[in-house]
Amino acid sequence: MGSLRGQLLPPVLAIAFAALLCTITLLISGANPGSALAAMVGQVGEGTTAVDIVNSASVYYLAALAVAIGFQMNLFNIGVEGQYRLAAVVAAVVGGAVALPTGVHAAFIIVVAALVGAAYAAIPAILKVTRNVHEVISTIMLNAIAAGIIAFMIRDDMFGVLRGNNISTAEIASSGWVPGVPLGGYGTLFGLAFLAVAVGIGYWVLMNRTRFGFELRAAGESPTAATAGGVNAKRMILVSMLLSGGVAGLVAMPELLGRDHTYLMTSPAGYGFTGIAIALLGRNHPAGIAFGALLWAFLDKSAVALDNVGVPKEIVTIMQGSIVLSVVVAYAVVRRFELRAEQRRVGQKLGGAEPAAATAGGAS
Amino acid sequence: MNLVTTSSAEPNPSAGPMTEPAPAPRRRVPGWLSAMLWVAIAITVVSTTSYFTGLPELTSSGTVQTALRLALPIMLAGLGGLWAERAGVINIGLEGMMIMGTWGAAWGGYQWGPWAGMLAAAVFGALGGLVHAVATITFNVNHIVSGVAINLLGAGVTKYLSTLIFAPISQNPRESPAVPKFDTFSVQPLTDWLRSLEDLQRVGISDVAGILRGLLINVSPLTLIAILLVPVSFFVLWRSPFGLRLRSCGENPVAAESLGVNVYRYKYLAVTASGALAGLGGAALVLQHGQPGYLEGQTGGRGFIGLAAMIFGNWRPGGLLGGAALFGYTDGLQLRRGEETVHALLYGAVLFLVALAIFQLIRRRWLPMVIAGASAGLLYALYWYTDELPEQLTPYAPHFLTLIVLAVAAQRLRPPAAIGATYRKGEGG
Amino acid sequence: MTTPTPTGTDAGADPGGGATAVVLSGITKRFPGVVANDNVCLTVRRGEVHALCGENGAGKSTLMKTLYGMQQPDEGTIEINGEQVHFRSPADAIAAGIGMVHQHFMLADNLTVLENVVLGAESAHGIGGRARRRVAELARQTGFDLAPDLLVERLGVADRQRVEILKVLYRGARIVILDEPTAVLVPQEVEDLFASVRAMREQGYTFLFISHKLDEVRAIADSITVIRRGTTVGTADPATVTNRQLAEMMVGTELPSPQTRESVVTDRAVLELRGLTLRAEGDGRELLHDLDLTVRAGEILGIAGVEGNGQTELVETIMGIRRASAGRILLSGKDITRVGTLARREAGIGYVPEDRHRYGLLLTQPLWWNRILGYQTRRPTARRGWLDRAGARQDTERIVRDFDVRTPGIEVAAAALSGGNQQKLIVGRELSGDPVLLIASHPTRGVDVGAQALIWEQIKDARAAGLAVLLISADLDELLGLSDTIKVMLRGRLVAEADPKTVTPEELGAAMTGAAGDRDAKKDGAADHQEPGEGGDR
Amino acid sequence: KDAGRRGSVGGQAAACKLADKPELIPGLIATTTATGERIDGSHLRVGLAFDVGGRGDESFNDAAAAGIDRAKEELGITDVREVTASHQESEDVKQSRLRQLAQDGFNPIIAVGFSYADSLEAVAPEFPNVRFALVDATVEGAPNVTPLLFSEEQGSFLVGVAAAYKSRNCHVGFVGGVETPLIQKFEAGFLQGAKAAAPDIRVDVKYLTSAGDFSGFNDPEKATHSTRGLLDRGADVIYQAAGGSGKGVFAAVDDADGAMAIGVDSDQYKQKNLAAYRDVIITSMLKRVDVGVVDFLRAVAKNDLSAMPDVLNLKENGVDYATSGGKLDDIEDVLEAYKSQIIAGNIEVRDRPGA
Ligand SMILES: Nc1ncnc2c1ncn2[C@@H]1O[C@H](COP(=O)(O)OP(=O)(O)OP(=O)(O)O)[C@@H](O)[C@H]1O
Ligand SMILES: Nc1ncnc2c1ncn2[C@@H]1O[C@H](COP(=O)(O)OP(=O)(O)OP(=O)(O)O)[C@@H](O)[C@H]1O
Ligand SMILES: [Mg+2]
Ligand SMILES: [Mg+2]
Repeated sequence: MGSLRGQLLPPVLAIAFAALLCTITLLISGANPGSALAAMVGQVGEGTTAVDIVNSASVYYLAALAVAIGFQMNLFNIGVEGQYRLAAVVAAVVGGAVALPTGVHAAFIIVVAALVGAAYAAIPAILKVTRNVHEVISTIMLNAIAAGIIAFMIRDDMFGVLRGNNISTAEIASSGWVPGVPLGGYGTLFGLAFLAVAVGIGYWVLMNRTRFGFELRAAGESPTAATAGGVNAKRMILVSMLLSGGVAGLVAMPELLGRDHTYLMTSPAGYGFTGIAIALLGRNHPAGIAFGALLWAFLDKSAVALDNVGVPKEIVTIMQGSIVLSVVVAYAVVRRFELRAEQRRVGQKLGGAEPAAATAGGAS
Repeated sequence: MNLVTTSSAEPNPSAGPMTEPAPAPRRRVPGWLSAMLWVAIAITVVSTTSYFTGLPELTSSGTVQTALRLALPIMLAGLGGLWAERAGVINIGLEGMMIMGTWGAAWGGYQWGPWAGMLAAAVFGALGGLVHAVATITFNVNHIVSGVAINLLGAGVTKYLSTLIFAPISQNPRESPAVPKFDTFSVQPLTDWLRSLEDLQRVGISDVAGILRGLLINVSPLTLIAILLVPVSFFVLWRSPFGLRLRSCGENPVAAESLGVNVYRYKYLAVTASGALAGLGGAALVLQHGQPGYLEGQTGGRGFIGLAAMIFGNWRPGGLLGGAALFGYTDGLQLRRGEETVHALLYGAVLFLVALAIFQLIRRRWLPMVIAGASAGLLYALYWYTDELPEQLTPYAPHFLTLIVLAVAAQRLRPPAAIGATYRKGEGG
Repeated sequence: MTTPTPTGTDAGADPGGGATAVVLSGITKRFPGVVANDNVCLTVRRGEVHALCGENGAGKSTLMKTLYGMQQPDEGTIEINGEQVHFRSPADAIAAGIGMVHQHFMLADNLTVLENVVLGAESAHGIGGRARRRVAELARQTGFDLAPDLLVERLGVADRQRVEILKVLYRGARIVILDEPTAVLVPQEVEDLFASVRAMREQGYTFLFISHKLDEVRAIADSITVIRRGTTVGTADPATVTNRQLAEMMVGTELPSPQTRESVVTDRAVLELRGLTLRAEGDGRELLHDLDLTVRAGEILGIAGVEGNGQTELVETIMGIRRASAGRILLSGKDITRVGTLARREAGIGYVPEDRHRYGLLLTQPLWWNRILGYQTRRPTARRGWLDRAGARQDTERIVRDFDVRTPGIEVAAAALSGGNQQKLIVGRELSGDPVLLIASHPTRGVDVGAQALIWEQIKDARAAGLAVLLISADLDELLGLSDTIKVMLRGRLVAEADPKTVTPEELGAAMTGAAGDRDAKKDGAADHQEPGEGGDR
Repeated sequence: KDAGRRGSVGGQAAACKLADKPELIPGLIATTTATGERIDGSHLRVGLAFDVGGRGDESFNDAAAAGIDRAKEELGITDVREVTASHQESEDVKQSRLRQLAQDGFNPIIAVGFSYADSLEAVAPEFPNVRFALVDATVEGAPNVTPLLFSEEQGSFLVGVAAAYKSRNCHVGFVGGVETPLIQKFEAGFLQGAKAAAPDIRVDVKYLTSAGDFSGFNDPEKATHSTRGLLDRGADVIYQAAGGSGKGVFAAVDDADGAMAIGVDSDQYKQKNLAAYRDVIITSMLKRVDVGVVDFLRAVAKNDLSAMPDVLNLKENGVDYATSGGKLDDIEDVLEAYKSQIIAGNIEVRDRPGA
């Protein structure tokens, strides 16, 4: 299924289907789908929403890439959630404690975050490699434990600072900030949105152009064949998990260095789980993930717009769920449809006993 | 004869054929016996700890009751996972199905009483399961994608339904009105006697009495049904033709198909049952004595923990019961008494590790022995030099413990062979 | 060996006269991009052994799966015992008395023998004691020594096949399809199988038999149908037809012979094993015991042995997939015992694994991506950590050309190729980059005669150029024809050495199963690890 | 079948030795709401941004909603838009929400919950002519943001006194949902109040989750078991500040013989969904967000914010204790006496436990 139609048709179908589903739901509850749609579309032009969407998408994009790296290796890293949160806290604490020149400071914080993410991912990786502990179960546990460690760290007798009724880490000096791109009334684009783009490109190059990516994908597809081909599958588990954790460590950086400059008790959690959904939506492809991240961010912001016009905003969650489901269903349906079509074509072409040349399956 | 025997000095080697899996010649302990053994070990460790740390709380009937109540939803979700995954379908959507279950339980319970609530919970969970089945079985969608989507859908749909149906009654879109609960029962004369034993505070006897009493008082029909579902699941899955067919779909669906098994049907049944079980897990958060009803977000990741318990239990009902019990017990301890008891658990862990080290010593497996021994020493030092653990970390004691047990026990987990694989009729082989 | 009594209701009704058991007419089956069966017609008389011959991908398995209800034909009709039938699933076919032993075993590894046998036929005797007694009875009748509660994953290939046959018998099938049943068996086992088949034929069973080994086909079959590129091209009488004629019907080429040309063995040792020992990870049993072995440049050293006697372990230890417990491995004098698989490959070892799907290929990836596997650090497929995609593509084109890989292009996923073509691709890949040593495990298993000849040719050419080859094969003709020296492996030891010019297959077979008359010892060994208490409930 | 109660409060300790009752200082207890002055606010278009949970949460969102409802009645306000935060939303969503309200012409805008603090810090300067109010937090350097702070510790002090007087075991407990500074204020006041009334009293404290893991506000099951733990150890009066988990506290208390519970934020005795537990709710610590909201709207309508207090204390009726159910009738004089002492400044209530 290499055709462009095969790639683009499913998401379109899926979004249409999800929209239909939500329309019905809205009608049942007596809301006006037309005004809901108008509000959702209209919000993009209003105020800073468009830029906010891109900003959020950059965060989601990093989370989804982190998840996707694991997927390439057939590792299900649910732990991105815990990894990014812990990395954010440690980076905020360290960043708030050191004084470094502008630029170096920010770079230092980013490196710390990546290292912490990788280090926390190393735990499930090592447990898997040495003790054969399933990564799903260990990362579920570690996500919860990360919450405890964070709570411990932001205690006001540890590294926390009381801010009224909130707690935060010490504010990072301005030398550690990453300035955004001001777009006037449209808001400010995170400077680290470009980091997300860079990581996406790096991910693509790594997976498709390097020996490392080859070994990773080979080990993900068939650990046995990869081993026979000289790939150390255990090492690949370790490395890909560290890499995944490293990228996970970056997830909170656009917000931390571009807007908040401190980690708050109320800083949102859940990006890791969003990342899973988006990585799946984007089929682990960097461009697909980018599309998924933007769509997700758009839907997220729609909640505000819908709430404003009195439409139940829960519809957004329903929409996100049904889009994920219908996108993948649509891919399956379209793939089967194309296969059928090809079958018919070949059947007509090979009237006689031509050599049976298979053309099924396609390059990824 | 042109054959030159090169190793004539060797007598005929007596070893068996060299196929790769290790055919260990030792006899296997039957399942029920090893389960009893584990239970005995656990009770011994806990009551010894209770004795040495002076905390009767560790084995009090109250703790055990709490553990049971906390373990139930996890266990039911785990059973749900078991049914689906034994048929080859990964079910990460348990959480969403459980949420559907809580809503269904509250709705059915509010309208027609607890039994209807339980039924509604199962039906709502099963609906979630059905969606998962359609996506994964009919459309061959990646199982994890579908599961993630179901978690989102479960949360969204229940929020939406609550706004629609509960809000006008409870004035609160996030919760249901009060729901009638199941009555509870106690095994009367016996529990009174156990109570007197427990109150004696004698080592061993009182511990066992406390544990037994905790299991025998305030039992609701839902608790009973849930516990019974464990052996029922075992017998259905392992001792009935239906179960054999169902499991064969998770091991090698093409082989099953080649023997005339309708793989689709069994997978559908399994995943729907899985949803129903997860839904019951939701009911266990709504219909038990003292529970307020549906509340948005009340499942709090128990579906995931259930999945973890199932993996912990090596895709077996007994094992997952153990996983859920371990989790419920530790969580119960930390909730009831917090820092002190969790600190005492350190002591229990030391005892356990020492036992493990001795066991490895007998089996002459040096590395595991050294690791177990060293960890025991480390934990003991930690126990000795601290009075309590940071309170921020105690709520996560169950998670720590699960992780540590897994890492130490290093069991050889054996998931069903065809788990997560796509299957399409007539295209296999 | 005794024979099973038929369990069908019409037992012995027809001693094998003119009545037809199966008539397939005009069967057409299309897959995306392939017409697997094109208007195939086939008539099988009741009580005969009917052989199907054809190249890889000719459509034999597809035809049989259609007959067995696993695939629905696009066109055509099926008649069983004179009645037209329509099978919607194997359940219908089983009800009509058809059983099939698949080319790729259809067994669930994690279920017990008993469970595998009774699965789908629970209504006959349940899954408990009665079923167990029935299975034991069948096993006794057929002389199969199988513990019903053993997990199938612990069985070797021959035992697995026995389970497959039990499955068929348990269902009381009267028409039995055997798809390449002999590919994994040693001569004695083949003889046992044939004895059973003959005896059952006498009882009125009908067999459809598929094999690439033409001698076997002629030995067992009552009639032969040849399929080429999805259509029936003719029938033959096994009594009169020769291998050459059969082969020509199948492919239109000459029957190849594995006969080696002049010996080109040098005295330069390429691979040396010194006291190589391997212990199992869990319980420390010795899988390989103190092996000494030398393969010289220009030499093909063949290893004979019943599967499961350590050949796999030997190969994997040489490749560095397993770590030797003791002893040394030398490649051209350099000690490689401690280095990893990749380093060994870079040092010049090529590796044709026994299971191409699991160890040889990335099935969903295009051919050129598969070309890189094992060569991800070397030219022409890579350069300093970066993949050389153009180079990989070019070299894949070369392999496709030189090794006659039949494919529409190199962007096709490896899974889309037929087994023979997949194998040619692997052999081509492993002979790239001038290896000094080739480790070839069953290089032509399940491969049709044409591809087989080509692979032999390539191996011989490389040998002539100084390549050392360690050949493991269950195909004794291949072993005898290609090898300069043969060693026999039994229970992790090299127990005998033979000269391929003079030794007979029967002598080899005797050595492989542990000196003649010693077969009881093996049975005892097999009983060792059958653990009675082991149900599915651990 | 089990009949009703399933346990009693453990421990055999006797009732507390009570400290001397302080003197009642008369004339201090004010009533800001009873100004009687008729003010017209019908021209106001009010925007109300709730925290997670929104209207109907039976907690401070609901209290804010009650304030709006009263303001509609008293000030004649008609145009109100209510919007609600979602679980775990990011900062820019909060900002968008406030910005949307401001752009759509709502003025004043009330943000409920301290999680809006940073958002207001960003948004308020963009709309200098809009008056904002922020419940539970202050925003530095934004003159158009009026903080609505409450001294939860003062109210908690009084229910702490009540708990000490009511406890038969001289042992009380506190269940907090999530260990945040805000909830710690409740704990601190309760602790100090109980100790003030009975120096020997034992106070056990349990939080369900730690800062950052907000599931503790939504897990009645965990609350039930934590409460049972406290009861089994002998505590017989339990004060809860656990949001949605609070019901679990009441359920556990209701189960035990002779145990009592204290509600939080609004008068929980009167809440319909808690009717089943009415018997055990002896009082509630009232956090009068409604008073704050009405006062603020009144001030805006008068266009004079100078009278708004920095913190709404006992004095301003910002916090209080509930008397519905009459279970405190016997000790009301004591509580009033403590109240007057606090208002007079003779007792200073700490807002951090153990400080
Ligand atoms: N499920 C399938 N999907 C697509 N194509 C298939 C499928 N099964 C078989 N084919 C195609 O049908 C052709 C015939 O395959 P088949 O397995 O019947 O060959 P065969 O004669 O059994 O070969 P061999 O000797 O290797 O077993 C193959 O070339 C293959 O391309
Ligand atoms: N699911 C599938 N989709 C596409 N093609 C398939 C599928 N299953 C089988 N095939 C095709 O069927 C053909 C035969 O498959 P099979 O596994 O029988 O290989 P084979 O040629 O018999 O090789 P082997 O000798 O290893 O058995 C292959 O060419 C493969 O392309
Ligand atoms: Mg075949
Ligand atoms: Mg084949």
